[in-house]
Amino acid sequence: MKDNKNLLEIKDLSIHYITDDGTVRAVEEMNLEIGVGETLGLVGETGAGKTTTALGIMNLVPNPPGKIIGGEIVFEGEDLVKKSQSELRKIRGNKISMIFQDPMTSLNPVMTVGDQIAEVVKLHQNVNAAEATERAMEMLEKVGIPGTRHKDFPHQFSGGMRQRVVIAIALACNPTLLIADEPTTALDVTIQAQVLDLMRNLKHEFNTSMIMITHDLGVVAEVCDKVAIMYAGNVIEYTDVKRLYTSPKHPYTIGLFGSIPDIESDESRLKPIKGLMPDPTNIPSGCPFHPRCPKAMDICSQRKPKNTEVEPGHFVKCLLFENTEK
Amino acid sequence: MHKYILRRLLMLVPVMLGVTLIVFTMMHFTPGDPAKIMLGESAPEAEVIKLREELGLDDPFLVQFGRYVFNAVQGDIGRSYTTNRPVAIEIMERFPSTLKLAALGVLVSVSLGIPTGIISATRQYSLFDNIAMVAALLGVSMPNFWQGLMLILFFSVQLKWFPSSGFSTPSQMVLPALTLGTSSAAIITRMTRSSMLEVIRQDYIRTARAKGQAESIVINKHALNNALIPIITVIGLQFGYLLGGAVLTESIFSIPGVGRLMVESIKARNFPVVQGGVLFIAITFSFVNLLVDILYAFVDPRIKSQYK
Amino acid sequence: MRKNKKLLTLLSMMLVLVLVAVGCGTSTETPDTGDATGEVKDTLIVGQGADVVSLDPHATNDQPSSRVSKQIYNTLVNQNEAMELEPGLAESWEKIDDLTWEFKLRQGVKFHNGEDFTANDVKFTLLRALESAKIGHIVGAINPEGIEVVDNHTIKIATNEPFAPLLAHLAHTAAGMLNEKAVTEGGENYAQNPVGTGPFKFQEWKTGESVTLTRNDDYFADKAKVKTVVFRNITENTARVIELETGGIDIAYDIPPTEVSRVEEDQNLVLLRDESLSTAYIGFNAGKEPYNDVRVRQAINYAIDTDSIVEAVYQGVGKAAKGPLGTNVFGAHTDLEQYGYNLEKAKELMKEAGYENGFKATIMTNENQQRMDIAEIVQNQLRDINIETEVQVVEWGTYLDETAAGKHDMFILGWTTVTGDADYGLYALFHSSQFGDAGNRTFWSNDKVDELLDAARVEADPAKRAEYYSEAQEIIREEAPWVFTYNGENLAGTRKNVKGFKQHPAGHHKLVSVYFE
Amino acid sequence: MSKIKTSNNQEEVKAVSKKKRSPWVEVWRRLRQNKSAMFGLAIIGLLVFCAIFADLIAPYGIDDQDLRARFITPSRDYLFGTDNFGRDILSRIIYGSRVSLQVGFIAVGISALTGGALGAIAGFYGGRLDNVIMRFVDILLAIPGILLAISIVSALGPGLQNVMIAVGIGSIPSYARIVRASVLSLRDQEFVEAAKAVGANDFRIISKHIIPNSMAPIIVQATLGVAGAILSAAGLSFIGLGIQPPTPEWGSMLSSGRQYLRDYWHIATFPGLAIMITIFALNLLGDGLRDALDPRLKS
Repeated sequence: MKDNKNLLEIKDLSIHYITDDGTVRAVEEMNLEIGVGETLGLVGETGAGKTTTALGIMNLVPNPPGKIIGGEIVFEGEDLVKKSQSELRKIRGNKISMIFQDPMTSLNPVMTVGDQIAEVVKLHQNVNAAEATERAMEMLEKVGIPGTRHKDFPHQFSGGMRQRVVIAIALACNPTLLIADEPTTALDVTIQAQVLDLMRNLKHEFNTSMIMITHDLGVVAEVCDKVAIMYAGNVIEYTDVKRLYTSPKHPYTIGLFGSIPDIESDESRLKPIKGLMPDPTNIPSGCPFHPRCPKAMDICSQRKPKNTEVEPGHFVKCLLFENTEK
Repeated sequence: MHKYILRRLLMLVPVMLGVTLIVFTMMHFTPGDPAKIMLGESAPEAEVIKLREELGLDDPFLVQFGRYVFNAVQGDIGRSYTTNRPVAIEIMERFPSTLKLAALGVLVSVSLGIPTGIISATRQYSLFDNIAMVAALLGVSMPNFWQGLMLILFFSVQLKWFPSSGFSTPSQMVLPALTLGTSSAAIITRMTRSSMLEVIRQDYIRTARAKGQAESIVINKHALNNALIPIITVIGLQFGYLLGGAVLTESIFSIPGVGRLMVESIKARNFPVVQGGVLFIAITFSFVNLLVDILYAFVDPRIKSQYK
Repeated sequence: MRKNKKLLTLLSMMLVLVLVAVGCGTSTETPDTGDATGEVKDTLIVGQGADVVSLDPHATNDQPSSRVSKQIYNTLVNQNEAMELEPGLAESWEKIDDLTWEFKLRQGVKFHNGEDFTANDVKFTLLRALESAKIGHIVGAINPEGIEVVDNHTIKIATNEPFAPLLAHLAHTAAGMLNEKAVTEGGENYAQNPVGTGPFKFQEWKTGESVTLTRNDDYFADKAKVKTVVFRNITENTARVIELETGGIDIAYDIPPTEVSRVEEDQNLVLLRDESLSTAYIGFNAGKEPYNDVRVRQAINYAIDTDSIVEAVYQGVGKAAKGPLGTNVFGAHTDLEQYGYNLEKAKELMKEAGYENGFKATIMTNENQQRMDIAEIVQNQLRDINIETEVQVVEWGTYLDETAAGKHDMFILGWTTVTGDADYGLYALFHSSQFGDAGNRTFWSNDKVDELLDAARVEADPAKRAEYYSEAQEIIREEAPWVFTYNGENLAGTRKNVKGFKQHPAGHHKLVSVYFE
Repeated sequence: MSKIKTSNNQEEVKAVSKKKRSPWVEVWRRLRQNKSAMFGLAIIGLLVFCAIFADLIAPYGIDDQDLRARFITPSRDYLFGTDNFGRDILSRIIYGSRVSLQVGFIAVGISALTGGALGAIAGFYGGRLDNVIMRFVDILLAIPGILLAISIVSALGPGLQNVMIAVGIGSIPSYARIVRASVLSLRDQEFVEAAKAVGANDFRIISKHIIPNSMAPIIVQATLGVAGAILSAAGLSFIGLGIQPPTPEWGSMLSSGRQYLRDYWHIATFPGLAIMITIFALNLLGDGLRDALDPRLKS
């Protein structure tokens, strides 16, 4: 998987939040790659570090308290971590854009939606105000909203419509990488499907790479090429979709599948993973998952597992597999 | 919107009637005979009785109140007991000074408070923020009149930069405006900071940043526009407070404003002026509040859509 | 800050509001003080502590108004700074009988509106004054039927009964001569457009702020030296002194005692200190136990250290009073023995009166800083003779009401003998006919004193009058309805370049002869 | 479609149970972590201590005049100097803490109780009663507080008691509004419904269920209100309508000291500082309480 087609390579990225109550290791030594046109799913429970990863790529981790401690984010051959804010601003919204989780709050309530789309156009393209507005209307049409509504304010739209506006903002400048942070979580189920369809279509139309952050394995199966499972700041399993669904390796991943209610089976009860996510300031020693792990061994509490390639393109961070390799 | 404003204006009527009743009652049952006060300590009894009759002070309470309201509706709010001039004229002569003072005070507080609040919010817990917050808290804690005296001591007595009394030339307005402005600047600073902090945490600020927008525009446009509503509320309240609360500042700096007129009139039992004054300030205050509510609509489209 | 449309609009709206507000105000510049330029100044700025109430002399009797009216109007008779009577609008006068005086009026005097001053104006003015609820008492001795215009420049004025101090009363600013036509034309707005014969004409009145007068170039006597006089209203005592120091005003009236040394020491300022006609006293309610006992009243007189009050409250300005009148008042007994601080004697008297263990009392006063200060000291000192006092500070209106109704134990009040005649300073305060509102708030009476005051009122011979008053004062001192507390001083400060300014004991100082050097 | 919701829910449950266990202990814990609030609390504690033990602490009496020792600048005998009657300013400030705290707390007590009751009744019963009460509150609100206080004091006469009443009445509206708002939000909640169902009378429901649950905003408002009340009382004293001498109220000390300001700065300075520090401390505590009671609560 190390060829030059990769649009984005994340190498050993660590992001910490340093607060009075202690340090939160939100992202620990992360390694990911996304090729052109590919979609990567980033899956995990709330607090696993998915959003931090996304913000890290945009270099928008709130600082303080957040800080990129180490590692590289190589985008189109250049390390974003080393770039200045003004260089980054040229990339944000232009080459990399982001769709946020909650459409109800991610639009500025006192600006018309047209202006909000036009703003990003004006920032990155050499256009005048009229052209920017025209482009905004065009984008609205593209996401299925009549262009004439560009003078309306966000509160005049429903949640699904707002998310469409957010998508329009994100795609207004033909980004090469789109980061979608749980874009459908806050929406009604029926709307979710529509929005996902829309995203998939537009992604193909613009040939955009995408990082899809979600805790919804259904969504992953539907849209993603590759999947990274995160737990307490670590990518514990990373492979392509098919392999993940056919042969998940990490006990946590297996646990996740176990907790999905299966409509087709008669079993009406979920099998939730026992225990809770660890306190982010006080992550267990060794493998952070070991207190909840059904297959935990003594060593799990003592040593951190390394990233192990169990088969080509399938990485797992688990001592079970480290041992077999040895 | 027009309907909304009209309705609000109509709602003023019962409120004003209530204000009149309260003040009228209070003045009525206040000990001290205005006739005696007008005539001074050396006037004969017969003249006091004569004057009481002239002023209608012996009529029953409700008759006096009814007469007042009846005349007030026709624009006549009586004559001052001391100068025998129409109260409306007395107040209107004094009002420009008070309005000027309050407006300048608000101007000082806004131009000081909003930038400081913004910088404090964007650099939360920085040295600047800490100093500004302690200063703001001290500003809130400092008695206004005390601060006025200090400013006089320093700027007019020591440095001789500004005069210590009067209110007709710009240089005379500096110290009163500062006295009045700084304490509300402190309040506005605190409000701006907390409101900005609240807004900066919002998702749409992140959206703006993710668009590649420059930080200064993110703060001054996206964040500030959203943070303005509570700030405007505070400014409106401060303006009203300054209108009434300019009393102390007006007396320290010998400013011929409504506030001082009121205090003098209360002391002199000059009922018509007190009533007229309170009514006048209450109306002004209510208008400012209405203006603030209209401003909300101007700032926030969500509120505008509610004003139907 | 970069562009932000809404905030900018908000700010500019406020700016417009401010400008409109500033524009609304009558924005005349403060007159050029001319200090720096070297040219001779012709605008005199006077600072006083309160605004003018009315420039209709019949509509008010307050000091700030009188001080301005004094410049606009003339009286028939003048009382100079030594309290001597001088011709004013009347060139001469003559007593025709016990009741009647005849006045010869000055000829060729014109009012500011161009009208001639005649005997008819005098009649009109006096009749109008008699009607006034506010100052009627000042001319109250005059019989309205007895005003007779002999010719254009001769008038006879009769009183109801013989009234010796009539001339002093006619010298009061409230008896300034008005023009009938101007008053009739002015109607209710006359007070805003006063017309007199005085050295200055009314120009402008910014309520609460200032009154501006200009020189009357047709003045019948020596014309004023400055072209314009501005009376500025600077309520805060300290601020008034600061304005004087910084040259914002040329004369400051009523320098607070605390600032005396500062003005004295300032190279650029001159301090004027003259005995005034004002007294401060602590009155007893003699109609009430235990204050109806003369021994208690005397004991309290002995127990209070008035010298220390003068020192502590008035910073040594003025002096402790010996009797009810200041020494510059006609008829004042200057050789009264001061009670003096004598705790032993006080205790003895209390014991004699049967109050060895004291009693509880209230001291009532209004919210006047000096009076409140006196109250605090008295409260403290009376503890030494076991009198526990409570200080009750009430508002002026309430204060007058309650003391007139006799609801008080002790009270602190002042009196200004504006006419400079003992009649004004004693009659209302100690005559039994004046109980309550009329002025006698102690409800103390003495037949002999009543007799003496009545006799002095009708006696034409000044020497005899003085004798009557002396005797009355001795009795009053002995009977002690008051704690004789304080005789005041007029304090004014001027810039050093202000010349020709003299204080009048009554407090309304003439400005006609003031000039700049 | 399916979601991983388990941990989310459990976290909520945990948070709720933590809060339910002992809300006041939790508030105290959060407050204790706030250094500036604790600083404020310490100052207020000191003031309360001064107020209670003034007789023991103060080097001189309230009204020990010594007309020979007037205007002494701060020295070893008189730490804060003496005033125009030769009284020790430090002692008077210490005694003054009694008056100021009394004014502050009682005035707030008056307005919180009256305003709170009005607000609770208005919010609980709604309808016409609500309308009448809130229009009355609107009328009070239309008169700027200080003018209202001045008018009331001039009607009642000056003095400690009347100042407390005047200042108290002036801030009734804000409590009425706060309580009404929180009653409205509580009125239809289940525990109130439950109380109604078991037949509790209205007074009991309001006093046992609604008031305790709307305490948070009232406490914050009250803390800041004490500061406001002390300032208002001082302002009234400044224009001569406040607490009367020789009661050592800080505002009236400042007011009578201002005429000596240029020569004897200490007379007005120390009472002024005393006011400022007290207000400062109350504000610190108020801010801290606001954060501790509900981080999202904004006045």
